[in-house]
Parts: sequence; structure tokens; C-alpha cells
Amino acid sequence: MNPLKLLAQAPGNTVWDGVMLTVLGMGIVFTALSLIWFGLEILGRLTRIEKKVDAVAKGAKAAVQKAETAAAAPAAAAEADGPSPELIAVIIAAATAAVGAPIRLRKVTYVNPTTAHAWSDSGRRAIHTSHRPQREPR
Amino acid sequence: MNPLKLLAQAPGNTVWDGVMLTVLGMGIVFTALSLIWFGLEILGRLTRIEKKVDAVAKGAKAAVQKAETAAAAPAAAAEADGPSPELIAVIIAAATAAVGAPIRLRKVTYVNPTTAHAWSDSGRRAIHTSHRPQREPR
Amino acid sequence: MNPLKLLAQAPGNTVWDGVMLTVLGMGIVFTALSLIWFGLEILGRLTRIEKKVDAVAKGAKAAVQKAETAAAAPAAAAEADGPSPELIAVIIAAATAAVGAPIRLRKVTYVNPTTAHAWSDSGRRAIHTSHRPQREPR
Amino acid sequence: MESLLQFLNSSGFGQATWGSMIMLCIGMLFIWLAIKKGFEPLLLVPIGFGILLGNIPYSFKDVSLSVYDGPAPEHVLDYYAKEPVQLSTGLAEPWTKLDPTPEVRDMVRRGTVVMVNREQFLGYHGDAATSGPGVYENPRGGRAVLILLENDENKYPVVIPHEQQNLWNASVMWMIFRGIEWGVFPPLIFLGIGALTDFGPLLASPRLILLGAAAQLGIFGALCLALLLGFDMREASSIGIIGGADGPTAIFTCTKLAPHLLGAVALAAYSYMAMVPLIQPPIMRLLTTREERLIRMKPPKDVSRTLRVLFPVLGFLLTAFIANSALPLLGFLFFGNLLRECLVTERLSRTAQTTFIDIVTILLGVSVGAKTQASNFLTPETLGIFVLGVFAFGLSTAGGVLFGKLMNKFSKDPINPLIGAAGVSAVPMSARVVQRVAQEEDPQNFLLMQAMGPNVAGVIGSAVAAGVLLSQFAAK
Amino acid sequence: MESLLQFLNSSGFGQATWGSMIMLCIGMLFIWLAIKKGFEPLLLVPIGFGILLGNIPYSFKDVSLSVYDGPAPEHVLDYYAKEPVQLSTGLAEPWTKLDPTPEVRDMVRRGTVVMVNREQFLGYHGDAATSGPGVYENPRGGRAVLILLENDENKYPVVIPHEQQNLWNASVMWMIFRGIEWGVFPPLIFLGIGALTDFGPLLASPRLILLGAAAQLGIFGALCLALLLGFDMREASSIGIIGGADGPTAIFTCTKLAPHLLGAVALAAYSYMAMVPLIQPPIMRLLTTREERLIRMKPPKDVSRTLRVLFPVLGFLLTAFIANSALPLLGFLFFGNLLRECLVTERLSRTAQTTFIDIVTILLGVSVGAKTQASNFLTPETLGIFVLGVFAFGLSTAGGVLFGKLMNKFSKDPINPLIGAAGVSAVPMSARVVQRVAQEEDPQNFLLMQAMGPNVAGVIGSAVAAGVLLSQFAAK
Amino acid sequence: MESLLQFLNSSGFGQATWGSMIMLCIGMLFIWLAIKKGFEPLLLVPIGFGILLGNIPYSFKDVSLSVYDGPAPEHVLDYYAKEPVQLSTGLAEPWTKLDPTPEVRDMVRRGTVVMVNREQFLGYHGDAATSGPGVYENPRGGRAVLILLENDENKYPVVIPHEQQNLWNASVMWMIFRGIEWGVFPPLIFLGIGALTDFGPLLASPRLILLGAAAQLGIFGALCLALLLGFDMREASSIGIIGGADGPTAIFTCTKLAPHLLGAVALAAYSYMAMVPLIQPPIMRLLTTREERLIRMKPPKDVSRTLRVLFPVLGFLLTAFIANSALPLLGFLFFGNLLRECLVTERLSRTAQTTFIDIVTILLGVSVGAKTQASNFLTPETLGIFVLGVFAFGLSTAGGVLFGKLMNKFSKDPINPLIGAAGVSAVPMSARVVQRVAQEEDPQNFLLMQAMGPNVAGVIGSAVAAGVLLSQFAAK
Ligand code: NA
Ligand code: NA
Ligand code: NA
Repeated sequence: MNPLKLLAQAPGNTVWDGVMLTVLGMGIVFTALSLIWFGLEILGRLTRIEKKVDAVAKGAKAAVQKAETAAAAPAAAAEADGPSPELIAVIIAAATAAVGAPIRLRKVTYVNPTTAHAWSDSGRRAIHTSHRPQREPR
Repeated sequence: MNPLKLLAQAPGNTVWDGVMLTVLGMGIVFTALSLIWFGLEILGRLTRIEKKVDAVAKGAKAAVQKAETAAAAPAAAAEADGPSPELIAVIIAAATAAVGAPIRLRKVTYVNPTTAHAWSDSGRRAIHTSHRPQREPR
Repeated sequence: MNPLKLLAQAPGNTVWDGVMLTVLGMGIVFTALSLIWFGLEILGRLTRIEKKVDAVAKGAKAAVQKAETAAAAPAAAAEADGPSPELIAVIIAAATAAVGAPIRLRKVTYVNPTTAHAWSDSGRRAIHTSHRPQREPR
Repeated sequence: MESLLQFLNSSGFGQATWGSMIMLCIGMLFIWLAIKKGFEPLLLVPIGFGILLGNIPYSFKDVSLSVYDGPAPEHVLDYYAKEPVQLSTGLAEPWTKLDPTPEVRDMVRRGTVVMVNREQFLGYHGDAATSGPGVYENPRGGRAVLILLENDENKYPVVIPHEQQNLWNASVMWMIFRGIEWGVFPPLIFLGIGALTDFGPLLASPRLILLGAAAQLGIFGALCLALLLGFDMREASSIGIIGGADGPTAIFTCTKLAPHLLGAVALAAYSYMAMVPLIQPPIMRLLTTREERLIRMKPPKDVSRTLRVLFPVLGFLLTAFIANSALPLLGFLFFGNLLRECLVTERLSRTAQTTFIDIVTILLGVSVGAKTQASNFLTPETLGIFVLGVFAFGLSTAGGVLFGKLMNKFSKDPINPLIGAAGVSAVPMSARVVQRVAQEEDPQNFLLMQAMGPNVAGVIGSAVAAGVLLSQFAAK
Repeated sequence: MESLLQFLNSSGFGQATWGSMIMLCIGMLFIWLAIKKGFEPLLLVPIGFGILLGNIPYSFKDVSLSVYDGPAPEHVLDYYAKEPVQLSTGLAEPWTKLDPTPEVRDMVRRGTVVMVNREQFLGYHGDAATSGPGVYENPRGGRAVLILLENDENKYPVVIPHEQQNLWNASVMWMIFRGIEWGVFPPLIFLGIGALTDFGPLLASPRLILLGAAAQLGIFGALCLALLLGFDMREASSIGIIGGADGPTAIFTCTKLAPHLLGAVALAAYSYMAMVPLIQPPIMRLLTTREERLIRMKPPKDVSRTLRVLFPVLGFLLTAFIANSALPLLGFLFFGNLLRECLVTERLSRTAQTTFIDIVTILLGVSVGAKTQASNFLTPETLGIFVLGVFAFGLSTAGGVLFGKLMNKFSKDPINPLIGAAGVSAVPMSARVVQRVAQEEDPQNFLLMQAMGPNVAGVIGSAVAAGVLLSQFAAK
Repeated sequence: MESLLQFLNSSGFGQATWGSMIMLCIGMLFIWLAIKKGFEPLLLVPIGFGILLGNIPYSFKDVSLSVYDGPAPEHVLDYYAKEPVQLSTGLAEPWTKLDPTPEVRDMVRRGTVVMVNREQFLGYHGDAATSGPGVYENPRGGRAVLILLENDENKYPVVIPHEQQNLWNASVMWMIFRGIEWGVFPPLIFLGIGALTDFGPLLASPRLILLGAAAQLGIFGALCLALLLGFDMREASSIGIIGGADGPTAIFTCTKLAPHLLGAVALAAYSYMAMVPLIQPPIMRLLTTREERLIRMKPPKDVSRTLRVLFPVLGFLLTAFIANSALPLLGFLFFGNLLRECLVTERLSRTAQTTFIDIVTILLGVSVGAKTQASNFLTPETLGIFVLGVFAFGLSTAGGVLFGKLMNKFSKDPINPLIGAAGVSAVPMSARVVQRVAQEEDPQNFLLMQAMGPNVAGVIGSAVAAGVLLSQFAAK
């Protein structure tokens, strides 16, 4: 009933069928992933617009809060000042170890801690990094 | 065979059947929970009697131990003295936060730590408190 | 088809069959466990030979490294010096508690931490020690 | 290029219907409610995603994806001859029901007899209904239905292809749904809930357990109302159980009594549990006087360890004796609680209340969601279920509060009737609602612990009520 | 009111029998032993609660609750005509056994043929036995039995209603019991045990593994004694395996050989494992001289990592070659140990030894308990099993100690025969018993680590012995 | 003593064949690779031990041990009369295929008809092939095969004994293998992978998702090459999917299309994923110029929380609409990711990415390994699969790199074509390979985060490709 099934049921499956399937298959994979790409672009723009609206609203709020929470400012200020040199040194060392090659740090972006998921990342690493052929036997 | 099944199999199930079922159902629910109530009252009395007997036995033991462990007394004494004012302040603050409304502390009961299960309580909270419509989106 | 199945299907299963089965069964258990024993003896010798070869290789390496890492030596030396008296006291206390009888410490062997699995041991203890008839009710 | 178009035609884009598109929107709505509004996210995120999983349009003939794509039990199958067939018992007319003999079942394989699922209906919107009895195939690749003359409703039983009865062709979702259809997941969830629940407040004031009984009134009230609205007895029971304010109990009961309503009942139950702070307060205020709301209660006593250990055994024996049919629920609830309270099975209790309940929750949620279908969810019945559900919650609240007033009349120690509202269960949300309503009048009134007693009693109460309903209407 | 009484009559209160009441007390007894006396609580709390779950009286005809309420395999079913029936092969007399042809099976549905479970018996206490062959229905709603003239025992096969063969009607407990009946739970428990077990002490002194072989003597000794007492070969094997002092092995073996004894065998095995400190010391003292008990042994050597990793592979290959039938047990035991020792699968090992084993333990315990029934537990056989079980433990202890004496005679390095007692397994309880008995004589004698070798060897030894028994008597 | 010898004869020692011995060595080889060489130990240790479990020689007639010892689905069974039999439709000649009527199936029980599994082959090495049609029994206790004259290959369908269709006789490994054969384990693994995967880098540069599409070229290229080598369409598809560099996808696809190749395909997929650092760099260097490898890319932007939550829903809907047949994989992948990103189901996400995935990994690994058999693994086909697998990996890498070059041509912001190699998935190994190759040229070039985008896109891409293959060739 599905007309494409005929392909599979045809008596002489040859390499030509394979080539046809390659065209079909790569086409569908590209179609699917392109759709996600477009979807993400649209969503990205929508959320950026939303963000700006939020930012305006937050700006007003923040102005009110600023007066109230002046005491809490120094810590936040320190954070906004950018990373300290010691922190940068530590990051470079850690990244070098993880990648296994020398690294020069170009930019430090503070990641939102709610998105960092350190715990699950380490779990993920344990699963995914289990294939290091260069790992030394113990 | 179960005569009550006839109710379900009768051709004209009407609201009257529903009312009958309500009487039967609420009757059984009340019967079951009343039985638990009576059972708990009886058990409660039995365990209180047992406790008194235990207490007498322990009293004797304790007298012997008291002499031996006089050094350990101060800590226990502090516990028996009741909560310190700082502790009360902390409890009120925490309880207010949990309930979401101002609280005045009326009594502090020391809970047996073996019954407190802090770990599972927090898990339970995570499961049960997942429905807070007033929760702010992040 | 399996000739031994006949034993089970024979009409008059008597104690004699049981005795035969005992001989067969104990024979097979001893055979299986003896094979493991022999296997372990052979493996043990092989790994000991391997170890010696390794040791020679490591010896050479170590000589090179020694010069480089002289600073790290004191800690290692302390470890090689054997356990401190305090450590021995702690071990005896813990072992006595675990076994439930007085113990005199005869030898302290440093266990390779990668083989110690403290975590799983405690889990294992929780599973296996659940049968202590002398355990006091709480 | 033509191939690609053909492929897309047999894919979701070609198979999409308005119904499935609306279902996808509903799935996203519940995910949004769960994430943004905090509606029971642990259940509604999986259920919402399950709705997406279950309503992606696909070609039923080519692949097995939905929870419906797997063997149906023999007892729901009917057999009809498509043409006159010669049986050993004589000649059978076409479109008459045949006896399920081995001979007839073998004819399904040969194609002369058609097999339908008597309990799975699809609405039919078209003109084929007028063309006499026969199998009507949805031209867009959907499932075929059987149309018989005597059936003048707009619902027709679904035709089961021979291959669908082959377990090896069943879909992954069908496999996972076994845990619900065969009743295993809800008791396992209750195992975890038992291990998570502290029955201490109940043990401290045993008489308050009766409030947990009174607050089951909504179950039966909504049942009666549902009968009035034209639902049959089994459907009405499934709808009433929403008033128990207890997800696993509702899912367990509805699966046995009216599986076609499962999605709507589960969604209503969890949504209203999340909305308890909106539903209960007005009713509580309406039914109590200010004086009653101001009543302060004695703080609960301490509970001995012995009583805590004895309670799950005692509670199980008494309730299971009376409400046999709820044994799987009550048994695992009290078993979990025993594991928790006996203190010598700490590791089992911890696993039951963390990993085990999490795993089962994921699988239960996603398969409950996947059970929803446009044909059984986008119906007036679903609207009725949501209306009846809120009525049931309200009536349960009223039952608890009114019984609280009654108990207060006859009790030596005063009882604040507000705590009756906590008897609906929805642990611990409704106990907090009680606390908040009481503090509106008197900020120093501290009822949370006293309300936890009826609150956990309500879990037992609704399981017993479910047992009554199951014993009456669950055909073996 | 009348309805309420009728409901209660069909509930547990109406269906209660003396047998089920006694079973409930036995369940509570084991829960008490587990909690108050510390008898293997991780197993006996679930098993004890399972006994409660499985013995709540209910009306078998109306609801499906017990582990018995589900499809029985075709190979245990017998068919008898209730009346003279015309088959394609001729006329069949009533109450003669019929061939299980499709035709005959279809007659069960029509009610002219009765289907009985050849391996599920119910004792019958009444006068119907004299009234000739036929189906006897328990007036209190219990299961019906078939009475045939030639069967002059007091046990009758149980009649299986047609609906019970419908998987969709199976009870939750039947579903969970699949893990035991189909042999999956015990290997999964062994996976966790393998991941929890440190075979280091065994690897340090490989020759001590023989003590773990000698201490399986009780398995076969009790088997012979059971034959003497009139048990049949498969029952005797199931009883003997108690002497292996290993719960999962006993449950796995007994399920395959004599499932009707499962409850008694599991309870005996776990109870006696808890009572090892009472059972073993007198035997150990009786069979050894003071000089032998004073023997000090060299401390075990350190074991290389390579050997630890090679051992599970080697041990698996050698034992699985010899004892094929124990492959599921041995395979998962050594697989778990490899996950533990290879150090590169740490997260799998941790899950196997915590959450996974906990989940399976909960389900295994509760369903083993629920398998007990008054009709197969409150029997003289159960008494015999408990007597034979303690004999098996004692004889295994004796076997280990005596072989220890023998090894000591021929060994260069002295061997304290007491450590033979640890070969029964019951890890690590019996190794501690060895330590304690040795220290009674010489407080400075430290045998715990040396005893752990035979102790873990005993786990392998009893699995191999189980393999022998299964290969002999487990019908395929 | 004679008994002991007989026992040993029916044990593994008596039943051993060269084939099984070689399989055991292969199992040990993979365990060694996993432990000593760090080849995907979380999968290859279980698979390797599974090979040991599945290839211990045993007497097939006496015990049920392997994944093959359990019911086969009705649709793969063929029936042949052993002698002339009288059917209701007439007399049937011996060794002609019979219709699977109830009558014929009943004759299997009586022994006049033989039942064979059309899809399970055993090579036959002997002289019986010349002796005309009939059942040939392996004298060493192995499985019997049916020899028909028209079949002139060296492969014969396996005879299924009547008892094997009895679920109660199925082996433990057969039970566990249900999770794979019925397609449940791979989606559950994907649930955990979804909860473990951070799609942030992909969301930061959505256009790079196309590299994850281009790097599926190897799937189809290897498919074509496999067709050239004489594999049939379904086998070729199963081999091609190795190029997806994604274990669960390969296992899910191969199980549905060519289950007899499962062991080889899974081993090839995981081995090559471990060998990505050896396979990819030469191809990457060959296809790029030094200038291209020196290209630096802008660091990825921050991604909003809203986008992270919306992505799994959007991604699921779009891909599932197009690639229906991959819905179980894609559904659980995105479901797991939603649990992770929505932040309100933290406990479900944590369980999915730890305990749950661990449990399923253990069971999946060991049963995939146990599926290998000398008769279907020690074949020229397996050699072909390993050769085609490395070709598929290489071609996928080339596809990604070449498409990266193309994108770089048309892109405003420069794209380093090396990151195309990360599109094969093998998360996160291939992204690291990209980083390393880029730094060979320019130690300050930091491409890891940019490569993670195509890397996770490759997981989605290969699942979609699997959906295409399944929709074409998976018979319902
Ligand atoms: Na309730
Ligand atoms: Na043992
Ligand atoms: Na891929």
C-alpha cells in the first residue's frame, strides 16, 4: 500500500536501488535537520525579542531594587568585573588537561549556573569518554 | 455468584443505583477507616502500657548507668534544658519560609532523630510539592 | 537422550539414587572448584612472573624519575615507614567493634586504594550483615 | 524527488489530521502548564510529552508506533464473516457475529473473516455509513472500522489486522503500556509513596482518620452526577475516582473500568491536584463560620516507634480484608511504609522512594499520555470529565469540612473543621491550603501538622473507595 | 445495610479460613523476627509482608489477586470431559483424560470440558470425596478441585477457569512473580552480589576453595534424608539446596524443581542463614580438638589487579563448562564481579550493587512470600523442610570442618579446620562465626580474612551443586 | 565414576566445538580491548561477557540457556510433514510446506509434522546434505536442521522442538533479550542519553546542524557497497547504519532488519566508535587544505533557557513527523532532554541519566553479546561487516568535512571544515578529534565547542536515517 515498499519487494534489488535510497535517505535527513535549523532560527529571533521586552521590564524593576539592595552590590560587582587572573589560570589548566593539548584562553563567559549541570555533565563524560584508546591500563 | 455483581449487570443502571452505591461505598470507607482508628487506639494504649513497664525497667538501669557516665551528663542536660533562643529563631524563620505565612512558635518538641528521616522527607517534598501554581517560571 | 536423565525418570527412586547422586554431585563440585584452584595457581605464577618483568622495567624508569621527583619523596617515605601508633590504635578499635571480640593487631598491610572499594564494601556489609540475631531492637 | 514526496506523504505530514494536530497542541499545553505554572511537573511533563509521542500522525498500516499497536486480548475480539463461509457447524451469513472457534480464528489469517476490537472505537465522519455493513477503510491510511447496520451510533469498532495480534510486531509504546494495562505501575508508585509518607501525624490523632473517609464523598457524588449525564456505570466510577485526588489510584481504577477515558481522567486528576489552592479555599470559607476557622488545636503528640512499625501491618490487614480489590494499591502502599519505618531495610526504602519510583513515574507518565487519541479525547465526554472532576474535588472538600464540623460538635478537644478539607489527599498541598486559610483569620493558628493526619488518611480512603468500585464493576 | 453485609461476605471477612488466618500470623512472625531479632531483614521483611499480601482471603471467582491468578502453562494442564462429548476421534467418556487438541481446548470455553492444573493441588477436607468423580466447589468461594476416583490422596488438582488463562485477567502479583517463575530475579540478584563480593581472600589462598566444595555436603545429605522421609527426587533436591546457605540459589533451584515448596524453602534458607551463629559453633567445637582450634594461619597475601580481573572470566568459564544448568547464576555472579574489578565500568558496578539489587530484592521478596498458601505451607512437609534444613546446615558445616582437618594433615602451612565451617557461604556471617569460635580459645587468633576465602567459595560451590541438581531433574 | 564421565560428556566439555571455542576467545578479546585499551568499556565489557555467556557449549536438548531457547514468533515458522499426513484439505506429501492451520500445528505436538524457523540458520558441515530431504540431528547434541532438496546453500533452517514454543521453558537470556528483540532497550538508553546531552552548542549555531546531516553519508555509501558485495537490502541497511556511529540506533535498526547480524554490527559500531581517533584524522587531513584547517571560528553564543526547553519539543515534532519509524528513538531522546532542560523534573532526569541507563546498559550489553553464535558470527559476512563498517565511518567523516568546505564557501562567518568530521556523532570523541587535528596546525585554535554542535546533531541525523531505512524495509 505504501508505494515505497515496492522498492523493497522488487525482485531484483541492485546497487541502483541503493543509489536511489541514498538520494532519498540523504534528502530526508537534510530535510529533517534543515527544518530544525529553520525552526531554531525562528525561535531564536522570537526569544531574542522576548528577551528585549523582558530586559526593559527588568530595567524598571532593577532600578527600584537597586536602591534597596545597595549593600549586596559589591559581590555582584566583582562578578561583573570579569574573571580574576587566578581563575583564568585555573581554567586554562583544566581545559588543557581535558583536551590533551595546549590551550590559550581567549574569552571567559560566565555560564548561568542553572544551565551548567555540572553533575550530569560529569556523568555524561563518564559514559561518552569511556572510549579512550590511549587510556593507560591500571 | 457475588450477589453485588447483579447491580452492575442489571439492565437499567440509573442514578438510583449511584445513590445506593454512594451509601455502600461511603459506608465501607468509613467502616475500614474506623477499624484502623479503633485498632490504633488499642495499639496506642498497649504501647503506652509497654512504655511504662519499659520506663520502670529503664529507670533502674539508668540509675546504675548514671553513676558510670556522669561525665557525659552535661551534653544531655543541655538537651533536656530545652531549645536555646537562637534555635527557636531559626526554626521560626524556616517554618515561615516553608508555609509562606508568618508563624509564632508555640512549642518545640525534640523529635527522635531515628524517626525524622530528613533525607526521605526532602525527597517526599520534591514529589509532593511539585504542584505549586504560584511557582515563578525561571 | 541425556543418559543421566534416566536416573530421574526411573520408577523406583530410592535412597540409593540419592547416595549415587551425592557421589556424583560432590564429585562435580570438587572437580569444578579444583579446576578453579589449578587455574588460579597457574595464573598466580604467570602474574608473578609478569610482575617481576614489570618490576625490572619499572626499576629502570624509577631511577630516572627519582632524580626528578626528589621533592615528593618525604610523603612516600612516611608511607613506607609503616603505620603510626595512633593509626594502629584506631584500626584495633574498629576491628574489635566489627568482629565483636578483643583483637590484637599483628600486622598492618597497606591495601592498594584502587582495590579497597570502601563504598561497595559498606554496601555489601549492609546486605550481608542484615542477619545478626543479637542485634538490639531500636 | 517523486520518491521524496511519496515518502513525505506516508510520513506524518501526509497522515496529519486536524484531530492529531489539536492533540499535539494539548500536549504542549500541559507541558507548558507543568513547566511554567508548576502543575505537578513530575507527572505532567511525562504525560504531556507522552501526548506528543502518541499523536504524531503515521501510517498505521506500515509501522507500529502507538500504544494501540499490539495484541488485543481474545475476550474483546469479535469475528464477522466477510462473505458466506462454510463452518463445521453450518453455513454462516456475512456480517453476522461468529463464535471464536479455532476454525474461525484461522479464517482471519486467510482473509475471509474480519476481526474487530469490540472495545476500541473510532468515530467515523463520512458518507460510507450509509452504504450498508462492511469494512470502511480510512483513505488517509488510518485504521479501518467495521460498520454494521444495527449500530446507529457514530462510533464503530476498529478492525484488527491479523498481524497486529503478533506480539513480535507490537510497538515499543505498547510494551511500556503493559505496566499500566496490566496494573503493575500504580502499585509500584504506591510502594514509593508509602516509603515517602510519614504517617506520624495520623498516628498521633487516630480519630482524625475519619476526615479522610468523609472527604471521599466527591468520588460518589461525581459518580451519581456522571450517571445523570449519561455515562455508564464503569465510566461514571472512573470519573468519580478523580475526587480521590490521588493519581495512581485514579489510573489503576480507570484502567480496569474504562480504559478509553484514561488520558482524560489522569490529566484531570493531576491538573486539579495542582489547582487545589484555587479550588478548596472558597468552599472552605463558605461552609465554616469565622469562629470555627479560629479554633486552635492541640499539637499532635509524639508517636512511639513500635506504633509506627505496627501501623502498616495493621492498616494493611484491616483495609485489605474489607477492600479486597484495592489490595495491590494498599498492599504496596503499606509495604513501602513498613520498609521505611522498620529502620532495618533502609537501603530498600531509599531505593523505593528515589530511583524506583522515578523510573516507574517516567514510564507511567509517558504511556498514560500516549494513550490519548483524538478519537477518544477530543469528545464531549472529556469536557464532561473535566467538569465532573472539579465538582468531585469540591464535593470531597465539602464532605471533609462538614464532617469536621460534625466531629467538632461531639469532640471533647476542639477540632477545626478546616482540616477536613485536607482529607481529599493531594498530599501535602491540601494540608498547606488548610494552614493558609486558617492563618488568614489568625496568623498564630498553626494547623499544618494536624491537617497532615486527614491528609494521609485520604490516600487510604480513596484506595478503599477504589476497591469498592473495582469489586463492583471490574469484570474478571 | 443488606448490601454492606453482602459486600463484607464477599470480602476478606466472609472468605477467611483458619488456614489463611494462621498464614497471616506466620507472616507477622517473620516480620517480627526480621525487625526485632535482626533475621536477614532485607529479605525477611519483604517475604513476611508478601505472606500477608498472598494470604488475605478473597473471593477467587470475583477478583484476581494472588500469584496463582494468571495463565498456567499448557504443559501442566489436563482436560477432562464433564459429560460424554463427541470428538473427531470418537466419543469420549466423562472424567477420562482428553488429548489437548484445539478441539478439546475450545470445549473448555463452551463448558463441556474441565481444565485442571496437574501441578497445583489443594487439600480437600470434607465429605464430597465419597461422592464420585466430579468438580467440587468450595462453598466459601474458594477454588474448585477435581476429584477422580483413582486419586486416593487427600490432594486434588485445581480446576482452572477458562478466564484465568487470559493474560489480561492476571493479577499484579502474578505479573511480578514472573521474575521468579521464569528465573530472572535470582540471576539479577547474583549480578549485584558479584559486584558486592571481594574474591580477594580466595585469590590469596586458592587451595582453600576446596573447603567451599566440601561444605556442600549438607545439600546432598539432606537430599538423601528427604528421600528417606518420602519426598520425591525433585522435592528432595529442592530441600537439599537449603544446605547451600544461599538464598538466590535456593530460590532459583526450587522454582524449577518443586515450586510448591518455594515458600518453605526460601523461609528456611533465610532463617537458618540468620541463625548460623547458633547452629554452627556446637558442631565446630564437637568436631575439632582444642589444638586444632588454636592453629594460627599465615595472613593472606596481597592479590594483583590482573588476577582480580582474570578470576571472574576464568571462574565463569570453568564452572559454566561443568555445571551448564547453573549458567544463569554463575554467569551473572561472575559478570557482576568483573564489572566491579575491571575498574572501567565503575558506574555499572555501583548501580548493580545498589539500586538494581534493591529493586529486584523488593520484588523477589514480596513475590516469594506471596507464593505461600495454607494449602501448601501448613503441611507436615513444611515441618520436614525446616527439620531437614537445619540438618543440611549442620552437615555442610561438618563437611567443611572435617575436610579442613584433612587438608591440615596434608598441608605444609597449617590450616585451622574451623575455617571449613565458613565454606557453607552465608557470607559473611559464617566467617565471623569462625572468628568468634577461634577467639574463644585464643583471643589473639585472627582468622576472619582466611575464613572469607572458603566463605565466598561456598557461593560458587552451591551454585555448581544447584547446576548438578538442575541438570538431573529439571525437565525441559 | 562412569556417571561423572557421562555428566561431563553432556556438559560443556563434551559439547564443545571449535566454533564455540573461538567465540569464547573473541569474547575475551573484546573484554581485553575494553579493559586494557579503553574501548568503550561501558558497552564492550558487558557485550564481551555476553559473548562468553552465549557461547558456553551445552546440550541444547537438555537445558535452556541461550537467547535462542524460547518461543519463536508464529510468522517465522514453517511446517513440513515428516510422513504422508491426512489433512482435512487432503493428503499432504512428506517434506512439502504445509499451511499453518490449527490442525497442522497440533500435529507438531504428535510428532508427524516438523516445525522450522525460517529465519534461523545453521551452517551444516557434513555429508548428510547428500542424503535427501529430512531432519538432520547434530550427533554432538547440537540443534537439528531441516534439509530440503531445493535449498542448495550451505545454510539450513533450524528445527524448533515443540517444547521450545512453551514460554515456561524459555531461558533467562531469552527473557532478557526481549528488551532488545521487542525494541525497548535502545529507546530507554536514548532516554538517558537525552538527559545527558547538552544541546546548547547546537542551539548556539543552528546552521551547523547540517553538518550532522552530511555526516550520515557513510550510512548510505556502505549500504550501496554492501549491496555490491551481495548482502540483501535489509542486511545492507543494517551494515550501513554502523556509519551512524551510534550504538543504540545501530542495535535498534539491526534488530528489526537483520537480527542475525546483530552481534557483528554492535561490535563493529562500538569498536569503531572507540577507534575514531585513529580513523578520522587521516581523512580530515586529506580532504582539507592547511588554510582551511587554520580557520578560527567565533565562539558560540549563550543560549536562553526558553530555547533550551523549546528545542526538545520542536526537534521531536519535526523529526518524528518526517521519520515516523524512528519515533521510539527520537521520542525518548528528546523526552530525556526535556526532562533535563525543564529544570522542574530534576529527580527524573537524574535517575534517567544514572541508574536507569546503567541498568538498561547492563542488560542490553550482555544480551547483545549472547546473541552471537559461531554459526552467525564466524562467517565471511562478519569480516565484510567489519570492513564495511570502517568504510562507513570514513565516508561519514568525508561527507561531513566536504559539506563543511561547501558551507564555508557560502558562509559569511568562516566555518572550519574540520568540524564536519564531528557530525558522525560518537559523542564527544569525534569533537575532541576535531580539536586535536585543528591544534596540530594552530595550538591557539579552539574548536571544541563549535564541534559539539554537529556532534550532537549527528545523533539526530543518524536516528532520522535509521527511520528512513526502517520505514522502507521493516516488514510489519
Ligand atoms: Na483521597
Ligand atoms: Na554454599
Ligand atoms: Na551519527
